[in-house]
Amino acid sequence: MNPAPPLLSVRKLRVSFRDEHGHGAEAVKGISFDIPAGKTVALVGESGSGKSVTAMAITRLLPEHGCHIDPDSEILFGGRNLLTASRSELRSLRGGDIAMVFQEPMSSLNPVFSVGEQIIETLMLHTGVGRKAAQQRALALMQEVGLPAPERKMRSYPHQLSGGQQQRVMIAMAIACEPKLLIADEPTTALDVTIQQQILQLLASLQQKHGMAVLFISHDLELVGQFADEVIVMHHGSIHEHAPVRQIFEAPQDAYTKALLRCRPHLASRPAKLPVIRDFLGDSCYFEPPQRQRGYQTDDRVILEVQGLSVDYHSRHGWFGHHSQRAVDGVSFTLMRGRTLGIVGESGSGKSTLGLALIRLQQASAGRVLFEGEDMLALTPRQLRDYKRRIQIVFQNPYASLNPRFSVAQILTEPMLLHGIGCDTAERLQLAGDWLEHVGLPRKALAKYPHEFSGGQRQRIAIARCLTMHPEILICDESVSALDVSVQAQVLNLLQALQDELGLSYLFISHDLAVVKHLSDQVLVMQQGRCVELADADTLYAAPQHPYTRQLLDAIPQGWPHCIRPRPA
Amino acid sequence: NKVLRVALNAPETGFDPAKVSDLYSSTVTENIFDPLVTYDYLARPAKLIPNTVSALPSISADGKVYTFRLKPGIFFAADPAFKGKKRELTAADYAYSIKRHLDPGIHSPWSFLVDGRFVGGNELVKAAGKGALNYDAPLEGIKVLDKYTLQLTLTETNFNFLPILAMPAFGAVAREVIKAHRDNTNAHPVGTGPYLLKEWKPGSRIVLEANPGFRKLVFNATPGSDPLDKAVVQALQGKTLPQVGRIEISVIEEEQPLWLSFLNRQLDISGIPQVALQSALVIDPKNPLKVRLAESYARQGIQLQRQLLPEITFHFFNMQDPVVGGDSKDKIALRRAIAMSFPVSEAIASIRRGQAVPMNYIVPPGVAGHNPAFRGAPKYDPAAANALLDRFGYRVGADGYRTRPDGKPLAIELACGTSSTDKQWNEYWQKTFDTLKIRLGFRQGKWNELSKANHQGKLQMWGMAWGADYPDGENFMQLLYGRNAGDSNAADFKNADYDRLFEASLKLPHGPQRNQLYDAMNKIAVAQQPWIFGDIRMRSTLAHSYVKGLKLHPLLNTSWRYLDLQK
Amino acid sequence: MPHSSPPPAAPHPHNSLTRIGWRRLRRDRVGFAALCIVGAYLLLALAAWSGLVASHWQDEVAHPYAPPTLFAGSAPHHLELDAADIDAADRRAASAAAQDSSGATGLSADEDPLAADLAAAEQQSAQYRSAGQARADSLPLGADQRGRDVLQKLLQGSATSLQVGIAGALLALAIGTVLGALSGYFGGLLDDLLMWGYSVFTSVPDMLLLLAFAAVSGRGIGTVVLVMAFTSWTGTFRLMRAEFLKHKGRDYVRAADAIGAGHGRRMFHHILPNVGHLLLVQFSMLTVALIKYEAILSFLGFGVGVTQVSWGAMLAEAPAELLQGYWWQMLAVTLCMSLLVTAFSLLADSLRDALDPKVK
Amino acid sequence: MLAYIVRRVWQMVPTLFGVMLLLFVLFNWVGGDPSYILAGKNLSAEALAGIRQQLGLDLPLPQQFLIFVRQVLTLDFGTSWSTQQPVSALLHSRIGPSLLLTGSMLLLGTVLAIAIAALVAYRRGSLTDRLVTLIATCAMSVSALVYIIAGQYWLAFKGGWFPIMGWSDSTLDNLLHYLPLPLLLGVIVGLAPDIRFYRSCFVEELGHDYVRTARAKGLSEPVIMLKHVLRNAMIPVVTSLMMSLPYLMMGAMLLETFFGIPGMGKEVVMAVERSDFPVIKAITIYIALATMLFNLLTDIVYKLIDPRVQLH
Ligand SMILES: Nc1ncnc2c1ncn2[C@@H]1O[C@H](COP(=O)(O)OP(=O)(O)OP(=O)(O)O)[C@@H](O)[C@H]1O
Ligand SMILES: Nc1ncnc2c1ncn2[C@@H]1O[C@H](COP(=O)(O)OP(=O)(O)OP(=O)(O)O)[C@@H](O)[C@H]1O
Ligand SMILES: [Mg+2]
Ligand SMILES: [Mg+2]
Repeated sequence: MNPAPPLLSVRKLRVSFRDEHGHGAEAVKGISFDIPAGKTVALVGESGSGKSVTAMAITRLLPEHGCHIDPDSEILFGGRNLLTASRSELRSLRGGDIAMVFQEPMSSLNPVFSVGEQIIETLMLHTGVGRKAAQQRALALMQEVGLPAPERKMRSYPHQLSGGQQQRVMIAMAIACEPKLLIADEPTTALDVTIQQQILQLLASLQQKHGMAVLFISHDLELVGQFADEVIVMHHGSIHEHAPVRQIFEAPQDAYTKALLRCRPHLASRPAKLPVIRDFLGDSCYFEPPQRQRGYQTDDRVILEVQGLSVDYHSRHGWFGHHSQRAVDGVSFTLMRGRTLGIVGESGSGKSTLGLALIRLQQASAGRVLFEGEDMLALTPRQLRDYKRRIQIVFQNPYASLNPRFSVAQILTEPMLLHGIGCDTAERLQLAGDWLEHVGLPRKALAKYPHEFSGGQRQRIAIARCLTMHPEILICDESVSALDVSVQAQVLNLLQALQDELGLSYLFISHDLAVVKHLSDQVLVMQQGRCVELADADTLYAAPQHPYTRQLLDAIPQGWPHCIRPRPA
Repeated sequence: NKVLRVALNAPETGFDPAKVSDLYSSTVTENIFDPLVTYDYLARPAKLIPNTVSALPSISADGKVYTFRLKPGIFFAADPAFKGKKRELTAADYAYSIKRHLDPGIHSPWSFLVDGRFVGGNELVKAAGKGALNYDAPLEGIKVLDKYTLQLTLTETNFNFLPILAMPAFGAVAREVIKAHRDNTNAHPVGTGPYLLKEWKPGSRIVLEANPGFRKLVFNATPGSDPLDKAVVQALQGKTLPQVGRIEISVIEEEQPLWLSFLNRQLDISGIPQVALQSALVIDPKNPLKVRLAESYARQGIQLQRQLLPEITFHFFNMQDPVVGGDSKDKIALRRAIAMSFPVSEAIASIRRGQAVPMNYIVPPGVAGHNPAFRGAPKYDPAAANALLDRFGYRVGADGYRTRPDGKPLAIELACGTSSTDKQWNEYWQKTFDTLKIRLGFRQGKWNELSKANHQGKLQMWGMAWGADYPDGENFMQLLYGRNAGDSNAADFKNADYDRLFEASLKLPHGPQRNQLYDAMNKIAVAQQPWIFGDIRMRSTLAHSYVKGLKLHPLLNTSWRYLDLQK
Repeated sequence: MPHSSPPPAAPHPHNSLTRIGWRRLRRDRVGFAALCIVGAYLLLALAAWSGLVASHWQDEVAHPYAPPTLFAGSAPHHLELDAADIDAADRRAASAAAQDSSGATGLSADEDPLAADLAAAEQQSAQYRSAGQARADSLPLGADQRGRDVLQKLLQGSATSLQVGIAGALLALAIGTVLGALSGYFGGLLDDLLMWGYSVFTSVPDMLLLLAFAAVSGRGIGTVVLVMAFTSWTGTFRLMRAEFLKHKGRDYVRAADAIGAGHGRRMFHHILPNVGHLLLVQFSMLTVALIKYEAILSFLGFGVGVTQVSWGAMLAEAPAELLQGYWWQMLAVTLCMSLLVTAFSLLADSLRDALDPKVK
Repeated sequence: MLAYIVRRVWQMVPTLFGVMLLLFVLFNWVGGDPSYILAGKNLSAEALAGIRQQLGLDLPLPQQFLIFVRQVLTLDFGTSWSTQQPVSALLHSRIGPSLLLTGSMLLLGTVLAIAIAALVAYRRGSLTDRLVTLIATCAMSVSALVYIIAGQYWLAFKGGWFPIMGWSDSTLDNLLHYLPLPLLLGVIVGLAPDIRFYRSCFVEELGHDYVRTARAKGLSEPVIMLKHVLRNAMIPVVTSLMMSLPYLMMGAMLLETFFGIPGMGKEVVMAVERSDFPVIKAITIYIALATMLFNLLTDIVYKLIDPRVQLH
């Protein structure tokens, strides 16, 4: 094998979090692995299994309070133990040699600086170039990560960008200084597949050029298959399997890995119930459930009809400058009761905006939204109150949408309290606990606060919050993007069960075309604010009409063994 | 050039002699304007001497016509209003300056000193109505006989007229200057005195400079037996006045910076603030007024001079008030009981640090008409006071407080200021009323608000101080004169006997005869008890060793023109 | 609806932030000590207020400016005169003057309408006479100008000052928070209106407002509290307005909107805990400021009267005392206040940390 | 933005009107009657009436108010009732020293407070933090009066390092000679509360994820604190700062009286003391204007600091 020492080696890493009573809860239980220079190591595993914590331990960015790294642990980077390195040593490594893409870009960007400024800052710090040159370079970077109109976006503030755009800014920032090691925590969850491919290409070319090593954290096994050299499978804080990508996909050893691989949703099939890990573990043998038929039926009742909805963003530049952008442009569709409308499209095409406009969190500039015939956009705030419970949204950035000073119990019981669900606190708590379990979280999570959860866990809390209210329409904005396939399947099954039982209707915004296909009756494709195609799911996937739709479908990652870059044999 | 640095304890208001009445402004105007007569620097008791006149005026036999002859060759300080010409002081200037106090358009605070005093004055004022006085109309009472001769004719004999004319308010101003600076006469004092105003930052800094055109004045005096006099004469004899070329006056209201500045020689002369009295003075407990300078200061050569102020402090009752006022015995008993219970001596010991004497006579020491033997203040005896109240039916009720004889609740309100010294006094008042078991309320307010309330008869009790405008008992005895009720008679005291005696006293010059009347009036005041006598303060002034020629004067506010600095 | 699983063994406690905060505060040694100190002060104040301790603070039990016992030797010893000295001197002067004077020496009995009654009263006065009690030469914390015990004053003063400081601060905070929240959250016309009121209020000199309040509600401790609350709410108002302006657009507030939380709930249930840390600091600072402000009010004549004592009133005596070298009253007040203020601030800090879920 | 500013400027008119009305009512109600001061020892009814007439106090109140309106429109408040000096000249001579004192106090105090607060917030929980907070709270609990008295006595008198008091006409002389001690004392008095307040703001912001990002970029802690965190924590900081700006004009009354600085603080107290309405009017109106201006400025600064803030 390679005699040269690996770029990074992690030895017996143990991380624990103290809880309210001072007891430690181990999030990472003594894991060891190496990342050789120039290689991509993928970290996959269950949501909450400690992937992000591992990543942050490497850069020593775990919160200082309540977090404890076992003193026996070692993280060697180029021979130096990062865990004992001085602050200034660390500082010189961070950003320059080790760069990081955080899982939740929306919360990780500084809200008061323009994104251009934030990229330039890194550049100037580590490459020592002047401001002008940094500006040029930042512009080029933004172009490389596929941000449209980079000159203008440079001057935008994080909140003016879509989720995917923020994520690309994060990536641009991370690769700006051509690091030796890139730690990318779910870097493509908010990106549509075409951009996803573009970004991976970009990373691959950087790897080739500079021998950059990548720690690639993802739950998207197809992507991992395409991109990684080695795969580490984590479960409950320990490594279940660590092997070259070929072995993982072709001859997995560990039961969990095997089960995980089998949970992948397929474009080709649409089982009535998705398999979850539990189905494959233990002795129970899994029987493929019957296929489900999708598509609007003639006897469906319309619950929501959107006619020519447009949304404009106005932003000011300087003292007098004024800029307005049409984020949603004349979108029309109908949603039937008990059906799901999938919304896919380019990142930044206005999907989230559309969702927000539907529940009037964003002012629409034109169009009508008929909820059972009543124009929601014309209602007074008082009249609107009655509709609020019936139509709910799961925000794309779940973390920001959770009040940091509310415990999960409060977060989940509050809507019930407001809408008179459950007769007393005890009952509401009981219900809240039930919902948590339904989305795959333990009941004891009730006592915790949002910042104590992993990205995927927060997403599930946000979903649970909406479900407590029994809405009739649920808008899910990338709500399962941070979940591993098994948990994702569990949540999708839950949504499906609710739909079957109570006739819920979903607006399902996602980049994962397989998931959209699985869940949707109709699919709406958006590009640059416009609806470019609207058709039954099966029709659309089988015979895409619009060139953009075709482009999208073509870009769906194919998984192992379709590689994104030449792989040494 | 010698620079004298001194401080005022409170902000001044301006320098138009007909407009200002506060002590601090007068301190400055005294050095800019020349009255007809002034006081001898050294003589005690104070003695009037000619100032811009060649001799004291000749007075007609009936005491009503005063004729002044001005010294020629006295000039006003230069001012643009004179258009570059030297402007000589004439009798007309004095006539004009005195008439200004009559002018209803000016509202001179001193008008009470001249109102109705000059023959024909009342008519002239009436003719002016609310407008400006016609200065050019002939006025019998104020006549300019020739360029240097001024004749003043009074409606009635007045033995205090000359001292009044010695006040800085009656210094000569030039009509052109007043006209030129009509809107802002306060900032443009132009006189014939030893100093002129160089710089004025209201409320913070005043700079005077020696008037270059000041008439030649050479110090010449023969010292008496007083060693202080000798020192003054030794320092000044034969020198032209003023010696100090520049006087820098700062307004320093706080005691600490004032005191520290003096100790640090940032000030040349200063009073001793209350809080520094004990460290600066060695007080003899047998005789608290007998003090000497503390050793450390004496060693530096700091000079100490002391003077009992010609001033009284007292609390008065509103004699028209249904509770505390009135002539009936029970009302007198109430007032007397309060007076008997107020621990003046204790307050003097504690608040004044012994640097005051209890007031016992309406006219203070150092002012003509004072009787040092008279004991007007009742003996401090709260127990007897309580028994007295019992006798008159002020019974102690169930709540532990006394009621009025008719059974109505008894509560007395005392007006007071808001300073920290006021608070100290109030603690004694509270104690007084507590021992008497009478409910006391304090009505705190700004001076003018209380004054207004008193004017409207809304106060029950209030404390006041009265300083001599001129060194004569009349200035004090009038404070209880019935005709002055609502004006200077703040207690609204109306007693026919007193008024009769007062009117009789006006016709007499200072002397034993008048003193007898004053004694009788004091007895009425003591018997009726419209006032509770307070104290008379002792002023201590310090000067550094290099300040020569200093002698405090009871009536002149400053001795700046007589000072010399030998650093 | 999914079928709910069987109830778990132990029902989860409803972990509201307050309860957690309390638990954490108890664990935080510094914070808990601070809490105890503040509690002790409150108890003392309560005791003083109800007359259990220090009700005789007005008694003159020692010589003026009697020094603290421990420092009796090193304290400055100025001559302190008493009434007898003044009386004696006055008598001496009078008798000297009477000898060489022909004038009257006072009111004779027949001239005094009350002479008979006075004589009788003198006879009956025995019941009112009390033996003057001996005065101490030193006291544990020294004495003030009138010989009152500084310790007693301190205790009594703490009751007043705490009442004034805490009640005033709470009131000011309440006004400022509610108005600021309304203004920042709703914006628009309401904001304009409240800002109008704010501008008008802040522009008029405090002195005039003080006079006005005093004119309306008389003088006394109630007025002091009101005056302080009404003149110091503006800072909190401005602060809260800004914070609400900042927070109302945050995703978590929008999410609350989406789940149907009304305006009031969003303002006070969602945003308020997130800006509460500022309020805590503001509260501790305001309390201190008001205790000190009361001194200035005393100074301007709006403070507590002479029948009451407060730390502010005691501090107002300090300038005069310090220059004479009588440092004990000021030091006692300052130490006493420092301890409270420090405990109070540490408590506020600990509370702040305890209520921050991100800190453990 | 421009439209917003114009609208806000327009809103100043009713605000100013409100200030005038309130001031007018207050003064006439509790301001005191100046005639009793001007009359000196002569309190006869005619004298008082004459003075009231001269001051225009005998006019019907609406008419007096109209005069006030005219004065505000022309910004000419006539002459002071007590000294008869033109009010404008009076304020003109007072504002310089006040601004010099309070301006430098604010500047120095803010810079120091932010620096120290950033340090202790960063070292949160450490010994430094505890110590600084403790010292700050202890310092806070001592009355300003005590600082001034002790400072003047020990530093100026005993130590002799500063003049005891005074003020000169030359700014340089003031800066070098007379200003340092009052400045030092003023900063000490104001520093402690600011540190505590700013610390709290910083600590709150430190919990956000963007701080983690900044660390991941390899920025040094001071840069993180002073660039990333400061800007986010700026809203409360700016608020408290801007709030104190109009009072710059008022100055620090105590410092002015103790150090003989001819500033506005003294002037206000004196004017109220003397019931000098023209001066009170002028000062109030100027403060009102400053308050409104700074309110507007603050709101604009909010927007500049935090792009998410919406101005309406
Ligand atoms: N600050 C914290 N305090 C307490 N517990 C934490 C904290 N951060 C993470 N955890 C816990 O650590 C575990 C691992 O979290 P981590 O974020 O590494 O998960 P993950 O593998 O990245 O999951 P996901 O795919 O959902 O992002 C989770 O169970 C989470 O609840
Ligand atoms: N507050 C805002 N101000 C100005 N422009 C905005 C704002 N929010 C979003 N935009 C712009 O509107 C467009 C649509 O944004 P939106 O968030 O709806 O995209 P999206 O389809 O959800 O994308 P993604 O899949 O990346 O989340 C983007 O170009 C974005 O830059
Ligand atoms: Mg994660
Ligand atoms: Mg989106």
